Amino acid sequence: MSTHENGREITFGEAIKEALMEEMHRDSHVFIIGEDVAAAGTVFKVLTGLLDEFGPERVIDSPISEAGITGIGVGAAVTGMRPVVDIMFGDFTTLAMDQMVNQAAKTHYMSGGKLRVPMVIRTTMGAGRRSAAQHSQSLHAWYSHVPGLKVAIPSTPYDAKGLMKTAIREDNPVVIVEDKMMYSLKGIVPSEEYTIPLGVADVKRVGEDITLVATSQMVHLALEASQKLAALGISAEVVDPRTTFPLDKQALVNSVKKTSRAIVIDQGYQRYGVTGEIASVIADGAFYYLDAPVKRIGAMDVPIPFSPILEDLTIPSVPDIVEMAKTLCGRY
Amino acid sequence: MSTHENGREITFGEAIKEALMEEMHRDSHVFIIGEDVAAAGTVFKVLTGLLDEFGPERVIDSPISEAGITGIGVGAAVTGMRPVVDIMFGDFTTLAMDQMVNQAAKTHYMSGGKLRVPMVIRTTMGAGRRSAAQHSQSLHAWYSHVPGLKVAIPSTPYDAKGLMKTAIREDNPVVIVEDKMMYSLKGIVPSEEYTIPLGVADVKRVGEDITLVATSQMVHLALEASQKLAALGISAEVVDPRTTFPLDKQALVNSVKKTSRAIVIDQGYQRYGVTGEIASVIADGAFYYLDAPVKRIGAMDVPIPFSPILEDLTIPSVPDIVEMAKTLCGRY
Amino acid sequence: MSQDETGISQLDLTELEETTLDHWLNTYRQMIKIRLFEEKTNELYTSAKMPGLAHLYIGEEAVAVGVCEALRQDDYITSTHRGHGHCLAKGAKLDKMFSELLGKVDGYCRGKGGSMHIADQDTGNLGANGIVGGSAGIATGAALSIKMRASDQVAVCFFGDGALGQGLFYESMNMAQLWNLPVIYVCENNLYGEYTPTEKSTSGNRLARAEAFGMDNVEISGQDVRLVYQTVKRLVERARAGEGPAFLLCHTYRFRGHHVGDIDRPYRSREEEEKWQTENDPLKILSDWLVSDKMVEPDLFSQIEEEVRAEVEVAVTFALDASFPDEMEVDAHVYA
Amino acid sequence: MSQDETGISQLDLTELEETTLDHWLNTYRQMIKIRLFEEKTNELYTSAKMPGLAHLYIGEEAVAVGVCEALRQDDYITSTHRGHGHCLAKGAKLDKMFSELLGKVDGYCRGKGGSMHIADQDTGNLGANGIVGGSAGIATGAALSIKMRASDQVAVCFFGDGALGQGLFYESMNMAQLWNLPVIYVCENNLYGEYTPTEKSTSGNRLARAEAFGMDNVEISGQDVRLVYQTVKRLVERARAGEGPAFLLCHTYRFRGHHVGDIDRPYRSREEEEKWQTENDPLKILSDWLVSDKMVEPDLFSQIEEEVRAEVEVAVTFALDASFPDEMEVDAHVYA
Ligand SMILES: Cc1ncc(C[n+]2csc(CCOP(=O)(O)OP(=O)(O)O)c2C)c(N)n1
Ligand SMILES: Cc1ncc(C[n+]2csc(CCOP(=O)(O)OP(=O)(O)O)c2C)c(N)n1
Ligand SMILES: [Mg+2]
Ligand SMILES: [Mg+2]
Repeated sequence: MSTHENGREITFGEAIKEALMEEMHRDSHVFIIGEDVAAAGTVFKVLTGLLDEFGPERVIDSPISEAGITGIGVGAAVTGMRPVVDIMFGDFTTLAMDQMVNQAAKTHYMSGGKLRVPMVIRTTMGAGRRSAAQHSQSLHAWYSHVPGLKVAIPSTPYDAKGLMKTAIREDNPVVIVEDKMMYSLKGIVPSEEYTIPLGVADVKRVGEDITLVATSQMVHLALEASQKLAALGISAEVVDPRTTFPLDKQALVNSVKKTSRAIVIDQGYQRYGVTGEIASVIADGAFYYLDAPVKRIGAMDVPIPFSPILEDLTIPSVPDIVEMAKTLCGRY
Repeated sequence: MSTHENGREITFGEAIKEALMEEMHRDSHVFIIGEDVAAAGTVFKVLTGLLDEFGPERVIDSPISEAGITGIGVGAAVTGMRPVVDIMFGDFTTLAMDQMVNQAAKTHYMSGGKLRVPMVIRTTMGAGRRSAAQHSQSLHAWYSHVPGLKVAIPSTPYDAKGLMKTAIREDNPVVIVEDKMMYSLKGIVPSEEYTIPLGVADVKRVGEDITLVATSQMVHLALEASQKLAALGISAEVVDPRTTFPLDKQALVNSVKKTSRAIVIDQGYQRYGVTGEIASVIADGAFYYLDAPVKRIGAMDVPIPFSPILEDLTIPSVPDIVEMAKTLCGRY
Repeated sequence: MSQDETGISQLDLTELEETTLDHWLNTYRQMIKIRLFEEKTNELYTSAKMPGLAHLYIGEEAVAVGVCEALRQDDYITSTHRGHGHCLAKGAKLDKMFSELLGKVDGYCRGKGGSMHIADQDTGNLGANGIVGGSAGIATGAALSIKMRASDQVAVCFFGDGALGQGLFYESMNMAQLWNLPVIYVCENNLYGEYTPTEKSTSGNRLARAEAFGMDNVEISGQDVRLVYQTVKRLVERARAGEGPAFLLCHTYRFRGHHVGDIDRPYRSREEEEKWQTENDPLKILSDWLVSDKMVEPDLFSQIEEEVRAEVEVAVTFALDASFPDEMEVDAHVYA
Repeated sequence: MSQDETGISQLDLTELEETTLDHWLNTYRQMIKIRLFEEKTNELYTSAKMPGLAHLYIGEEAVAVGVCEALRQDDYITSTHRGHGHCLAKGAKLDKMFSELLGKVDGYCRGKGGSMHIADQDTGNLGANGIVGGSAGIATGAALSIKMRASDQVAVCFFGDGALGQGLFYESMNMAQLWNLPVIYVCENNLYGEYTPTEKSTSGNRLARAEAFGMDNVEISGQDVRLVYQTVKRLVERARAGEGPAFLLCHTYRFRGHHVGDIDRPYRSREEEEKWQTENDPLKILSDWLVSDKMVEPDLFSQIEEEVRAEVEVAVTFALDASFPDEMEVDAHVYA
């Protein structure tokens, strides 16, 4: 587990802003483009203050043109800049998929390694805000499917800041997916500068009996479930991959070799999503160590409903995790 | 295995056309819209003749507007028509993702079941044509990830025709993904009319020692590999899910319960793709029957290269399958 | 229809004579219904009774009502995230709308859609849309369907000025014009997209965006419901007669924030807001004219208002009392 | 520059006087280089030496050459599926291009891109594109980058008439004009997108598509390289001086099929083809003028042609002899 107990307590949103602030100060080629990112500081108010610091030339309000601004990001990136393209809701990346997948992700390879696309696409994920089916999706499985993209889904302010800084310095397109429900989540970040490499999982809790692989906000559900499980005498290890690509397969497999049981928890739609990939990596890599099948908990495979009573049913929950862990550990 | 030995031998492409021809005769609400679908009969010449039969009102050449025609399909579908939207290369569906995912897939649910979107999106997949990174992708894992869409990936003329006819009659958006390399593949289809339900896997070869779950063109590689394995005394069962959603989990799991070993083969990028989902379904469902980890063979996780020598390396191959099967069966 | 020196089309007063007083009183009723519905929605939000957010239509009532009064019930509309006005104007019922906003099973979408996704097949509303510009293709496809079915319906695509940033609009307009489809694109230019003034996100001339496709286009004030009605009636007639699509640019203003939570509005001045609210209130413009030209007693408007207010109260009470969907509903209707 | 009665801009002959004979001879050389490169490409295809397909630029040479002669080496271009002409005009080498077409490691992209993805950073070519319209944003982003870096470069976005069907174009033009970016959108209207005539896929007026965004726009014959050069020079000067983007519509014709395998071409008449090839061949238009007005000996053109033909032969031999990439290359360059 990353030790960073000595530092300042800030929110997840502030961590993102600090990363951008620091990197924009460090490198004049970094700029931000997106809808209402400047004066409004994004609809989630995450970037408030950047406009004052860097002016409208580097914090650019765009028209409502997701494909256009992503393409502009690619063009700026291959010609020497380091754009951060802000796509307000992950649901809207559907409009920019050609630019993300056919352009940003493939340009380096198609050019035989000559052109580079050092670009960050910041977007959001996560249900629970009663925003209904077109403002609640978590589509990071899609981005992770695409060779040429890297994908970070931080779960804490510490990870968010460190991963964002690394992403900005990367010479590849990196998609950072932020769970909207975590912007006010607090955590400690170091006073001094730091970065976090992409592709290194973080053990958020050490345990012996079962591994809970959890991403983004699901990490906090897994930690809460671990408390409940501890009370039942089940010691859960919580492993956060932090990036879905590169994926730290070794860390996941090693944890499960130790615990011999695993549940993978992610807020994307379950089918053909992140849980399937990670579960099959574990089921393969730790095959001879497993005492039970690797289980998965993703979002329910339905368009996310508006009505709170229904929406809540679609999101993985602490009881879901606890129940499944109990079953896997033979406690029922 | 579907028995359809008494019939006519036609190509995969002809099977698609026959399905459309029959359904357009049967139901005047069915129409086709896409780029160069009319006089040109698509760039793959699959629809040649439909224009003459049904005229330009029902076989509509569109501008190069993938998002636009998909949206038009949704609008036509909710108001009583049954559009078949033709997206020439699967790579171009990236341009239509909002319309496919946020509109077509969610309209029925978001309207509380009132609006219906009876629409087919025909598109292609598959590398091997030396068409490079933007004309060779197999993105069906994406479509399969989305609640509200159904996805068919037929492997034979028989399946193509039967699934297409069912898709056209479905009251939901169905994506049919055709491997470009199979259009001239021949097979028998019945003389009489038939349809194939979505969600029913087909055992393309019965075997005892290992299950090869294969999709689309990969079915033929698996069958070829099975011949080679038979020569080595390994009896392989080849199971074709035919639709990635609905997925016939029971058929897959049952086969593996019998054989106790499995390889999942699909031509999409391997990571976060179809193989991960199917492998984890099997690893879970047949856990106590498995003698070896479920293995996966997908496309290599690279943008598809142009140079033939490189491109061929990225596509699953018969030797890949044979070698892996031998290893799983302890023959090395 | 005449134009002033800026090219903006003006009211043809003689043509108005054809329309009955009853029509205008009903128009007024429709507009105040939207206003009161939205005020109540705001109240539901501030009293934490409504989940999520809502984008209020207050100030823009004349556009939806002017357009929809010129449509038949079986004509189609596609709507936006700011869609309550369109829904009501097309004939939706207050109780089922409130129920939807509250996530109740009696709502138009059984609580599954919410504010941003209300659809009502019975009144031809193909649905609000959470994707800015997302319905451009749908409306155009509805128009293609109309033509293929040899029907004489018309489809109207409502959208905000911000949606002009979306490429899908241009793809759709191109096809609508190519194929001469009965669709009318109604741009509600309320001067802002979220917190950004439209001139910061829109270059050139908005009307020219339609002109570029050879499409018939008209620019009007969207605050005068008489003008909206008159203009749309003409465009609908053309479209019904197979004379093709049109683009209508309506200048309007949202009197409230972008959504119910947008209270401070630092991106625009209180003066600007006040000017629109006092000088350009669509309800006042209509009622003033009815009083001065049609000799309607001012009291009649308060009477209508009270009637509608009572209806709204009944509806909201219905919705507050209504049930949430059963948990079993969650995976129903994913597939038909 | 003057316009004829159709609004199409015409050549200003006096302005031409400023340009040297050497310039025009080099222009001719560039054009014939493209022609001979493409003919050889066709030969490679028909003799089954080239994997995949290629979209030939024959007939359209004046557009790429006229444009690129008006650019500096450090100016950027984005190109299309029909991109060989753009690449060569911007300065790419024959041997590395043929190598790329054959999938050899000596190609511009180490054989990984092929015909549809040739890019060459050294000559400012940001890449051909297999997605119709796919580079509109990239060119616009390059222009934004130029502006942010306070450079005086210019970006040119080549695209076909078919790309006007793609919404991304409109999104990009809107932003280019809003932010006054140094980008020139060059539409190569060759009358067809694949097998569909452009008027069947494009409503209204093409120039108006730029006009709608308030963008400077010009329409010319793309077969007269003098006119293309003259026009683009002016547009580039404007853009370099910070006066913003422009849209240039060039009327041209592909003398061959959509791609090398498009032999029958049932979608257009042999007469139409012949008319363009005989009356509107860009090479002939230039050489005729050089002979009649500049007293160039006709023999000089055959001499240039033979020189270039020899270069092409050397280059193709190089490419045929070159190695395929090592198998280890397959997963190199996925990430930088
Ligand atoms: C594709 C997409 N991008 C961004 C948003 C976020 N968003 C919601 S409303 C809005 C502004 C829309 O402006 P306009 O079209 O003028 O409508 P108005 O709200 O002014 O009625 C934006 C950017 C969205 N919903 N969809
Ligand atoms: C997004 C997308 N849709 C469709 C295609 C298939 N396609 C390749 S070239 C072409 C025609 C392009 O026409 P135009 O832009 O006029 O260029 P031209 O070939 O005439 O030079 C089409 C439809 C594609 N490559 N990309
Ligand atoms: Mg607006
Ligand atoms: Mg063309």
